[in-house]
This record gives sequence, structure tokens and C-alpha cells, in this order.
Amino acid sequence: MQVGLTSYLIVAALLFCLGLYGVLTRRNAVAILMGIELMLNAANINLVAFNRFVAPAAVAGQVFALVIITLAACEAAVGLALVMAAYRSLETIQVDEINLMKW
Amino acid sequence: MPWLIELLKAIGLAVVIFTFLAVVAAMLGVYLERKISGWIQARLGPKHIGPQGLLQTVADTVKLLQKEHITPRHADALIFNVAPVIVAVAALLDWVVIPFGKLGDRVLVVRDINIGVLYFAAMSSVIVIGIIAGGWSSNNKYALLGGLRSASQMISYEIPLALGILWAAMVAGTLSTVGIVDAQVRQGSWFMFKLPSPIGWFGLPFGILASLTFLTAATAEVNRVPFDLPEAESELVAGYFAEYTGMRFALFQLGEYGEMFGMAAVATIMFFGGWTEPHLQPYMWLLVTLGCLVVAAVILTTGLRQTLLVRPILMLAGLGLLLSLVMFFGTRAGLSQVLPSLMWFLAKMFALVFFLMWMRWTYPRLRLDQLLTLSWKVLLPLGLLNLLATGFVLTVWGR
Amino acid sequence: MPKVLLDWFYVAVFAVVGTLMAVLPLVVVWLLAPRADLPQKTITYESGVIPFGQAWAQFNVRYYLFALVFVVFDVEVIYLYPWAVVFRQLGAFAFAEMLLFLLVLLVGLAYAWRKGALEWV
Amino acid sequence: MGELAAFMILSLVTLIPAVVVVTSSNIVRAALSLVPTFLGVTGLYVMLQAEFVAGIQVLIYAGAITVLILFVIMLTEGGTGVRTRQLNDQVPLGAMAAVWLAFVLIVIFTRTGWPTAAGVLPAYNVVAVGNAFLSDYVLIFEVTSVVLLVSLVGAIVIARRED
Repeated sequence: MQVGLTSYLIVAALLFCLGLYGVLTRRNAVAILMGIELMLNAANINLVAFNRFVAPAAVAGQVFALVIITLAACEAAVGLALVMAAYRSLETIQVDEINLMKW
Repeated sequence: MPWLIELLKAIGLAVVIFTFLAVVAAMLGVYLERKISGWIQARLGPKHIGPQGLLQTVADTVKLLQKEHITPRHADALIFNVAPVIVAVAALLDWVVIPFGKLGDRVLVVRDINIGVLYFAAMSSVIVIGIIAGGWSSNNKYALLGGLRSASQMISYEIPLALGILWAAMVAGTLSTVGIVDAQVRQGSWFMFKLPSPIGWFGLPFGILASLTFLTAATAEVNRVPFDLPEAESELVAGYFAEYTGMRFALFQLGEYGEMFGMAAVATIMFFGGWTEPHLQPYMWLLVTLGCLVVAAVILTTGLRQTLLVRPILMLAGLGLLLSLVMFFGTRAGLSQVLPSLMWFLAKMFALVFFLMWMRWTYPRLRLDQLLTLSWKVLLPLGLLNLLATGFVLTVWGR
Repeated sequence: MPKVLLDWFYVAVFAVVGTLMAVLPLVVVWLLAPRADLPQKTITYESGVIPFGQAWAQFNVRYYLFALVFVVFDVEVIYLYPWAVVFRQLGAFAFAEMLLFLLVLLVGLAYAWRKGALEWV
Repeated sequence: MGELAAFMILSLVTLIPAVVVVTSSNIVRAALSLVPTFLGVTGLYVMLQAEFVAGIQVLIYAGAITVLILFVIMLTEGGTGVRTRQLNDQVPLGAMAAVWLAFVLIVIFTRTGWPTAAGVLPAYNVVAVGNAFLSDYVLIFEVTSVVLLVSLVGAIVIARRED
């Protein structure tokens, strides 16, 4: 049996949903960022899979995957810097305890 | 069934390479380290087990096999056990892309992966994870501090290391390790000395700069003196493996020495021509012979022979004498390849390993701020400028 | 099988066999080595003093700044790899593009340097 | 056959640690579980013959981003984070949303007839990627450097102690 495009898309979908679950249910800001990284990875699998099966001659999908990896790194750097800043001023990184702006 | 044959071949090669790492890199490496440190400090080093103490590290291994494994209380046992395995396996995986020599038309390499040197850089970056995991899971202040220090040092030097790798990839125009050596064969000399014609010898400063950047970064990457702060015995006990006992400690050592030999092998491939034989005129080899003779004669006829310190020098002079004589007669006889290529590769690799050990026992340790300054403010800008300058030269003249 | 798959098949086999061979001595130790459970033995080493406080303490933000600069430059390096392989076929234009790319990042390095993010005080 | 087996193994290597990442109550274990997930995704890239992306995946995700995440965990809560509650009150809601989305996506993916083209990928795909970046996607390439610069400056400003 051949492993087709659909199999990769399903794995990516499952990975994406796991990431989504992590983002929705975690209290810890770092863990939320980890969920986002999983989602970005899922998107990358899709891009590379489409590249392979839909337009093999062009490498557009791989180029986009590289750009997304770059953006993921930037997002992690800035996001974690925010976590550090929040921790310094609020002494916590649990997002449900960071509620100063509620009132 | 072709895939079964490939599977068996792969398993066989993996066992061979792992054994090679365990015996040559870890056992022989540790033995050489002790012997050389002994000579440099005017001691004898291991002497009693086996001829010249050669079996000392075998005995050590047997001893370590009998030691109890202690998992510290409140440690994260799972991560604590997995961390040394990560380090050892990552060091083993480095060796997939390293070509050992050439037999007829076949290159002796496990697989010539298209992205060879990038693969090497990626595998050595995984080691950091093992080190942080080991340091954190020990539940020990020294270990955690050592792990964090080690990680920040390794990531700081990963960039200069990558720049050195990129330099060689750029000059060769390929990322494959075999391709890089082939490019040096085509131009007839090592990348350290020459760039592809018509630039030739004018490439000397670039090559020297790139190889020095790479070697410095590689020394720091494997946590050796003068960059051994993470393991600084006198301030951090032993750094990230302070709590490791017995064979788990040995796995960390295996990973570390395997990585050191791997770095030396990659440097050999990228800057020192890999398995290729140096092509010199016969009279040049004769000059080398004479030089070795003079060194040996000076040592043997003066009072110097009384000191232990000259032993390694005498040994090296003897080896050089033998090698250059063989090469002299070989090239005179008009042979295109005098000695087997595997031997040249190993000789170059061991020369670099010897160089690293020599540095370790000669220089004092840097301070953390000096270490980071060296990486970010010296090696990184220097590496980038060297890359740009070489790129410029190659674009303008190298077409 | 395409060459790429065969290459990485070897890598996978190496990873599996390497793991087994690394675990093997641990199993041998488990069989051979003596075991004696003394409560003192599992105390972590702290220069001979009974450990106090939490070992999993917090560390300085300086470590983070270095990791940050590292991530950005590591990402920069991934763009250099394809450039290094093809720039000679593409000629002066490709070199100019990379020059621009690196100059922008050197501004970043200069900023980090100026702001003391590369300083270990 | 072999391809299917490899695909199944790699999918499991990707998904099982991913479950640990999102559910483990030990934040350091969750972060370390990212490593096998990323390596599994690397394997999937290799099966899709995107060798260069696979190498970059190991270098950046496993070697850099995970290290950054571990650093932040050590620098903020350290091991004390191991003993705090990690999940919020939205667990049932989040699980429902994730399962529903997974269901919808899988239905869509299996129902759509994707226009697959039988072609061959460029064998040496670093060259292809390099050519693409330096010719067709040159604007993305240059903008990336600005993005990197901005994130470097921004992150330093945010993370640095004001003094």
C-alpha cells in the first residue's frame, strides 16, 4: 500500500489538534508556547506534503516550510521574552493568575 | 529481498562504528589523554596494566561495569537515565557521514548524505539537550549550574562552528562530506592553504582564518580546556555529570570523546584534505626527514634526554622520520599513492586530537565572560566577515 | 528506493542500534553490580554538607539573553547553507542579496552588543 | 509495505510524545518530549524527500527552540514548576474543541480529491531551495532578515532588566 497525501494530512491534523488542546488547557505560558510550536510543525508537514504530492517540480512548499521555521523561532524568542518579563514583574507565569488588566 | 540486505548491512556498520568509537575514541582516547598529560607534566602516566599501561582503560571499563548505579533522591529517574544515552547516540550518529578513505573507486563512508555537513551540525546540536536533561534531572546544584553553563557555552559556539562548516561548503560548492574532499582532490591541495584556481595561494589567509575559527569553536563545543568551565573540577565538582556513577558516567565520557574525534574528523575533511595524500616533491619529504633527524639528534645528544617532557617530541620526530622516509622513496619511485588513504585520514585525525590534548594540558581555563566574549565578539564577526570576503573573492575571480 | 530514503534508513538503523548498544552496558551493570540500599547514599553531593534548599532554583536572566541571540543567529545560518551551495552559479546578484541579508543582521548584532546583551556582568 | 510501516512508526514517534507534551503535569518532561516529536516530524520530512528541511528541523527545533524553552523553564519556575497545577478549568471544553476540529479536518482531508501530480522532486534539494530563495523568493528572503532583526531587538528590549 502506498502512503498518499491524505495520510500525511491526517497525521498533521492530529498533531495540530493536540497543539490546540495544549494551548486551550495549559495554565503555564511556556506550555502554551509549546502547544503553538506543535501547531506550527503540523502546518509545516502539510506544506512539505503538498510540495511532494501536488507540485513536486517546484520547491515552493519547502521554501515556505523554511520561512515558517524561521517565524516559529522568532515567535519563540519574543514570546519567551514576554514570559520572562511577566515573571519578573508578576512572579508567576500561570496565565490565569496574570489578570491585572481585568479591572 | 534487497531491503533485508540493506538492513543487515546497516546493523553491521552500526555495530562496527559503535565499537570503533568505544575502543578508539573512548578507550584509546582516554589512554592517550593520560599518557600525554603525564608527559607534559613530567610524569609517566599509566604504566602497569599491559605494555606501557595500554590496557589501563580496559581495566577501568571492567571496573565501571561493576559499579552500582545510584540515582539521587528526588531526581527525575527517567530523564536521569535517558540523558547519557542521548549524548552517546548523538555522538555515534555524527559518524554516519564521515568518509574514512577510499578503496579503489569506493569511498569508505557509511552513507554519503546529500546534506552531510549540515547533518553533522544538526546532530552535534542535539547533544545540548542531553546535557541540560542530565544536569536538571540530577537534582543537584552543581549539576544544574554545570548543565546550564555547558548549554550556554555550547550554543554560543555553535554559530562560529556553523560558519566554519559553511566556509568549506561554500568553497566546495556542496554540503556532502565526500563532495568536499573531492573538491580538494580536484584543486590538488587542502582548503586550508589554497582556494580553487585561479585564486590558489591567495586564499591562504581565508583558509587559515576559517580553520582556526572552526577548531576554536570545536574545542569549546566539546567542553575541553581552555573552555572546560562546565566541568571545572575545582569549582563545579564535575559539572552536569556530578551525580552520575558507573556505566552511565562512562556513556557521557563516550559521547564526549566520540564527539571530540568527530570534530577532529570533520576538520580533517573540511580543511586538511580528508583521506588524500599530500603531494610534495621528493626533496620536500627529504627536508622533513632531515628536520626530524635534527630534532631527534639535538634531544639525544644534549642534556634534554634526561627530562620526561621530551618523550612525546622524540616519539613524534621518530614517527615523522619514518613517514617522510617512506614518502620520499615512494614518490621517488613514482607511485601515485604511496600509503593507503585510510591511514592518512587516521593520521590527520589523530594529529588534530593530539593538538587538542596538547592545548588542554597547556592552557589555563578561561573565565565565563571571556569565553562568551570570544565567541560573540571575536569569532562570530570574524567568521561572518571571512565568509563574506571569501564569497566576494570567489564571485569576482572564481568563476 | 530513492537515495534519500536509503541514506536516512541507515541513520534510523544507527539510532536504534546505537541506543541498544548504549543500553546494553546499563543492563550488564544491572546484572553484575552490587546493590545496597543505604539512605545516605542517595543524598546529592554538596561538598559533604547535607544539601539544603531547593536545587531546582532559579537562574539569572543573562543566560536567556545568550540563548535568544543564539536562536536568531542560528536561524540566520540556515539561510547561508543553500546560498553557500548555489551562489557561484548565480553570480554577483546572489552575493549582493546575501550581503544585504547579512548587513541587516549585523545591525542586530551591533544592537545586541551596544545594549550589553552580549555582556556577562 | 516498508513505506507504510515506516510511516506508521514515525507517526507514532511524532504523536505519542506530543500527547505527553500537552498533558504531562511535569513541565520539564513536557518540554523534553518535544524532542522526539520534532525528530518524528523530521522523519516524515525525510519520507517526503525534503532532506534539507529535515536537517533544518533538527538544527532549529530540536537544537535551538527546545533549548530556549528549557532555559526559560529553568529561569522562571525551575523545578518548582513541577509541583504546580498545570491544567486550567477548560480541559473538557478544550478536549471537545480539539476532537471536533480533528474530526472536521479528517473528514475534509479524506473527502477532497487532491490534484496529485506525478513528478519527481529535484534530487539535490539544497540546490533547488537555494535557487528558489535567490531568484523567485528573493523578497521573502530579504524580508526574513528584517523579521529576524526586529525579533532580536524586540526580545532584547522586553527581556532585559530595566536599569
